[in-house]
Amino acid sequence: MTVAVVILLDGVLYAAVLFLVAAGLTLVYGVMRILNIAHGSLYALGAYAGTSLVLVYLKTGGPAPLMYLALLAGAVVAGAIAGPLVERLLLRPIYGREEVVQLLVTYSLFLILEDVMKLLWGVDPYYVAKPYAFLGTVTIAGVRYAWYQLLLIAVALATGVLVSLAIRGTRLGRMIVAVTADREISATLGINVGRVYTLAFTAGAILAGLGGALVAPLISVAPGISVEAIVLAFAVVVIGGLGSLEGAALGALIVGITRAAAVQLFPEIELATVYLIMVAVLLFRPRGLFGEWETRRI
Amino acid sequence: MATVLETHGLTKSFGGVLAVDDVSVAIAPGEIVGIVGANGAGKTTFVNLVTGYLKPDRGRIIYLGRDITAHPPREVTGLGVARSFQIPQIYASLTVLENVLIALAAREGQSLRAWAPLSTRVREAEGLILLEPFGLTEHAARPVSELPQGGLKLLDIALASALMPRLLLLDEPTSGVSSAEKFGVMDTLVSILQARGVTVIFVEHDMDVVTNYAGRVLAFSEGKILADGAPGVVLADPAVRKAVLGWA
Amino acid sequence: MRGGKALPLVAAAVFGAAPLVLPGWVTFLLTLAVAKSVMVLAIALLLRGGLVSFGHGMFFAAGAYTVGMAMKWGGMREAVVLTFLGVLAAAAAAALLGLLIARYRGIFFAMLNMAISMVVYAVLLKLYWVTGGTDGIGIRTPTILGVMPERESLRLVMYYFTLVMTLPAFYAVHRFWTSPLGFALRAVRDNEVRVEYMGTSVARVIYAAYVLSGALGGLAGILTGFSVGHIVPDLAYWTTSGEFVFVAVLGGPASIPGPLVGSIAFEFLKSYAYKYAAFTWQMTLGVTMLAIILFMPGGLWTIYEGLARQGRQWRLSWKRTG
Amino acid sequence: MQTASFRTSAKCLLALLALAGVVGGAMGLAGPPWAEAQAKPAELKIGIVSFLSGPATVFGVPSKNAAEWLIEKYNREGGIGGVKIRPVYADEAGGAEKQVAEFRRLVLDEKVDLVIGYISSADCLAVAPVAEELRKLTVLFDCGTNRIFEDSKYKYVFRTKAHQVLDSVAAAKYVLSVKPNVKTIAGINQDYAWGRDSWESFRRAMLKLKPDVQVVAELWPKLLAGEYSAEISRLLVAKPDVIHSSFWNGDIIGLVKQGAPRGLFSQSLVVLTAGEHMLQDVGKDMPEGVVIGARGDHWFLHNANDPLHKEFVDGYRARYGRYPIYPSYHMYQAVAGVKAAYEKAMKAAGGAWPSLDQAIKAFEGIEYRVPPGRTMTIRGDHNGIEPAIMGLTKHDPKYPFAILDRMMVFPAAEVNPPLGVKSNDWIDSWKK
Repeated sequence: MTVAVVILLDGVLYAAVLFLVAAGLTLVYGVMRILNIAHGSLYALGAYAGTSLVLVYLKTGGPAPLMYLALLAGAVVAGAIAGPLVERLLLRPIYGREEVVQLLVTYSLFLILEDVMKLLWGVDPYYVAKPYAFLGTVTIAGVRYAWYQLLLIAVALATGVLVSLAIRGTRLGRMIVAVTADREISATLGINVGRVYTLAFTAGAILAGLGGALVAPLISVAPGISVEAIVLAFAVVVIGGLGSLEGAALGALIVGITRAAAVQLFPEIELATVYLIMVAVLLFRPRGLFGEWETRRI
Repeated sequence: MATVLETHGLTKSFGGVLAVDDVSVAIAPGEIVGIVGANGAGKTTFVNLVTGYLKPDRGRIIYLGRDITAHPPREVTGLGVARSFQIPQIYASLTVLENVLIALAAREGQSLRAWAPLSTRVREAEGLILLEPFGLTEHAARPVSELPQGGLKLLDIALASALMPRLLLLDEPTSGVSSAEKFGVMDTLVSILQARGVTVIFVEHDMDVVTNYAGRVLAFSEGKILADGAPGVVLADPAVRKAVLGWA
Repeated sequence: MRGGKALPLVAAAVFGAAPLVLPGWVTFLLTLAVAKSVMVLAIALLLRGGLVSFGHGMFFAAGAYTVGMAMKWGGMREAVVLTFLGVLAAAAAAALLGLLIARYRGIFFAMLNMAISMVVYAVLLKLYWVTGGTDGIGIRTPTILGVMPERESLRLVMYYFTLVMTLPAFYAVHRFWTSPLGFALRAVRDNEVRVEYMGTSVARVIYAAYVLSGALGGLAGILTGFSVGHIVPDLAYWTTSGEFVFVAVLGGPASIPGPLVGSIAFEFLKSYAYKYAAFTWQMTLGVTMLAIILFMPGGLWTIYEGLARQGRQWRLSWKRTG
Repeated sequence: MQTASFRTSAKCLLALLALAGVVGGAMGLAGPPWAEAQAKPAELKIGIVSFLSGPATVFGVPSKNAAEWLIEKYNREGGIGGVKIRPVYADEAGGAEKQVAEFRRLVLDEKVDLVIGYISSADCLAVAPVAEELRKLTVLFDCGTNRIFEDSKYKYVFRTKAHQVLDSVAAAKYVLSVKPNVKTIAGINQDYAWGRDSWESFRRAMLKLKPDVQVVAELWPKLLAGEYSAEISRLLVAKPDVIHSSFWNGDIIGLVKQGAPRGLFSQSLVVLTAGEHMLQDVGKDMPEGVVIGARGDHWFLHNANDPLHKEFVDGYRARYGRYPIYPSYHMYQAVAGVKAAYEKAMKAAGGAWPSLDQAIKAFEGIEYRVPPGRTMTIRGDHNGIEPAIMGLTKHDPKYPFAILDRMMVFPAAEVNPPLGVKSNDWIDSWKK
């Protein structure tokens, strides 16, 4: 019984982290049909920015609870700066080019951002444990959890709900939906497609950054975290179906719970669980659980 | 009488709109059939259904007595059905001749050969002969990207005819071709195809082309066949004229 | 045009003579570059079909590890047999994975390869009692046709072995490009719909190219393994594959020598970059790649072709005036 | 059409080769790599390789610092028999293949006289055969794998430290002394060779020393995973008496950060065999009562009054603002070992500069003094043996981080297998 509860809880916890990382990737793909290999780098950027800001803030000796604001602010600022910059300078010239070219461009961006972060933050790892420990712990099913972990679940849920509400309920959201459905027609309807793309990409970058910043208090932020993040995010998104937010949520849950079960029951296979699920899903549903085939007009 | 193509109750809708609605038609060997109709009447959808690009919601497609309903294009092509496209579907990064050579190799079933060269003397000669009626011989060595729009259209048809099909579907073969060339090309093409005994179905907007070359006309309107018969009769029908041309 | 037939021979002579004049460590780098150029060739092959693989390192690893295991557990030492075995294994792996992957294009093709190569990476780590885990496997000096090279001439022998093994790969790809299948692959990139409407299966074309490309990747892995003398799971890590994609773009995928040019240029650049630009090396790669994609889609090779064209024109005008 | 492009290709190859030729020529035509100078050289050029980028920088930079500090000290004191040392630093990042190429470059292009380096076991294993091929004295200073000298014999390769078994065996012995009634153990180790080998030795040693011990969980998160929520839950559910972990770098910090608030370190006795290196990083967040290993007897407060040790700790601290950590000590042992071997060889040769063979002969079985003021022994198998230190973390107002309490020093003979015996065979042969 305890084990079942722990698996479920750990699974959802991990799913929350995965979802935060994957949501931006799937959003950007959904709107722009571009798979951003540099998404992991934006995640790392958020982690660095959030951590640095918290460290700076803690030095000022201000009230501790406000450090969470610093954490989030770091991520949002990083995403809000990097997003438009990347979209305007790098992605705009390649809309309409082959997918392969777009992939190569985002891969170039990944390479560039890796070193930009090294130049800005060096190679020494950054740690900030306080946001994790500060909220205290709670015992569930005899196992102690940090409140921060539960907070992550709430944040992931809120993010998912807010993003999908924003897409369904706001004017901008409807424009995004229109552009996703048909770029040319949207343009003729007077929608500023360029602006929608900038906004969508920036939103994706901020989501990536938030993911990084929120995970940062658990880990040590160092070069290399982006390389892992992109593969993981991609796997989650593919399981759910590229471009689908619900898919990303479901994919994250499946992966999270399976991994938690693996850790409790068969720790040997933990390393490969994500990829095994992905391959299994793709064998039966080549476009993922929520994915759709596109037919070209001829 | 044996038919080349039959459709029975062919139906296809997109998001609730019926693009092709219960179309049944039979086409005999050697017939040259023109399809006319306003934009959105279901002509191209019909071609897409017959050649397997789309799967019908209902109905059957019989080719030479064999049910090919929902067979993918590759299989349908393998059985001897070829088509051209409204928007030319060609290999834009290759030369005109290379485009045709690929079609020839495909017809020979040699597409997956990885060691022998594509360009052999025999194949090149055949390719040049194939390009002749389309006036493309002199452009053979040029990259396709340098061809004018009309040239692309003709190459698209050349690729289809290079497959030596028994049934050829042409989707607006003369749109984009200059009116000076139009009839010359159609003359040569139709006479070659007739000599080979190829059955032809072509979608066309130019009524003069239809009148000149079709032995039979299908008029499509809102997914249904409005009229079916000799060009003189069908095109004179006021209902057809209203539906197709927008005036009686 | 001018003595075209003699040139490959001259090139062969130059490559043949290179290690006799070059210092030892340069010869080593050249060996590596030549070995890896086969991998770049494999990536370029797919690129020309409009496909990019961010996981081709797995075939590199498949070839290398087949050799490593055959040596470690099978006690085999003969380079020619091992090479054959390794290529076979890599091709078999590609033939198996191709069944799943040949269904995909674009993003999916790229990223699925990436994900599967990460599984391969995980497996190589996991089965550490077989594969040595991250410690890897040492590849001992092989015999070549039964002869064990002397320590003093080892590098030279490995260089020539690599060169000789690379030639058939390049020749095969050259044949491939002029064959119906090679053209079909380019046709797939241009227009899949038309390919299917010619009765040719796009999936089969891609499958065939994938298997060939996997076999080439395996060969590259084997040759690299022999010359480095040690193999590690990192070969299958996706960033390794990414580097190869970079080199393919750098050299220009559309020509046969492009991969070789790119590979040699890259290997030498890299050996200095680590020393002088440790923190800006990846950035340099990224910027270079962007510049090539946006301004010079043909890669380095176009520079040569441009120069060659200009040369011909000069010669022509000179003839005319003179 | 296509054949033409193949022909033109040849032209390019020509151009390229010409280029390679020019480049190669400019780099200087090397003589045979095995030529030896017998006369006293102007300087001794040492290639020093450690991680200067990537996640293992946490080890690489402290070791480079130690090399820098020590070589400057030696040069101030007259070098080795009057010959000054000139270090050439290189980055270990980039993988085994890159290191093989880099090693060749150091030897053949930079023409270093010997190489000290390598933190990663894979790099050690990859470079050792090349060192043999090029006949270049190579001193491995930090990598831990026992495979290197247990699986192969090398003439030119030495390692001036003990291998991984020492940490695991010392940890097992220490655990039994502070918690003799241990019933259940669990392991959380990175899923790669170092983690696997460390756990295997620890588990074997524990079962040998206390056969009724039960293993209740073996967890293998991947290297650099960073996030261990599920693993910590598993350990909290399993409630083992002792948890063994050979984590290092960001991973160990992640484990401490995530585990401490959740009570992992108060529930079980946690053993961090490589923990010494991160104490200064984690600072006051480090829980007390955690077993810390130092991969040897490398602890700045151990034998702190020994003049050699004091000089090192004070000098290092003054220059780099931190206390030396175990990779710094390992580097010290390597550089000092080279100096000792050359001096011993010179003495044997009557003051003449030794040949490579003489230096190697001197290196085998050498004993020399290193911090914390003890004798370092390099045995006939070219591998060093060291004592080990274990202790429990405790906060002390004098330091901004946890220091070791209840320290125990295990003599080298107790934690290293006898010469010629493989590690696991040695553990299995224990009588108890």
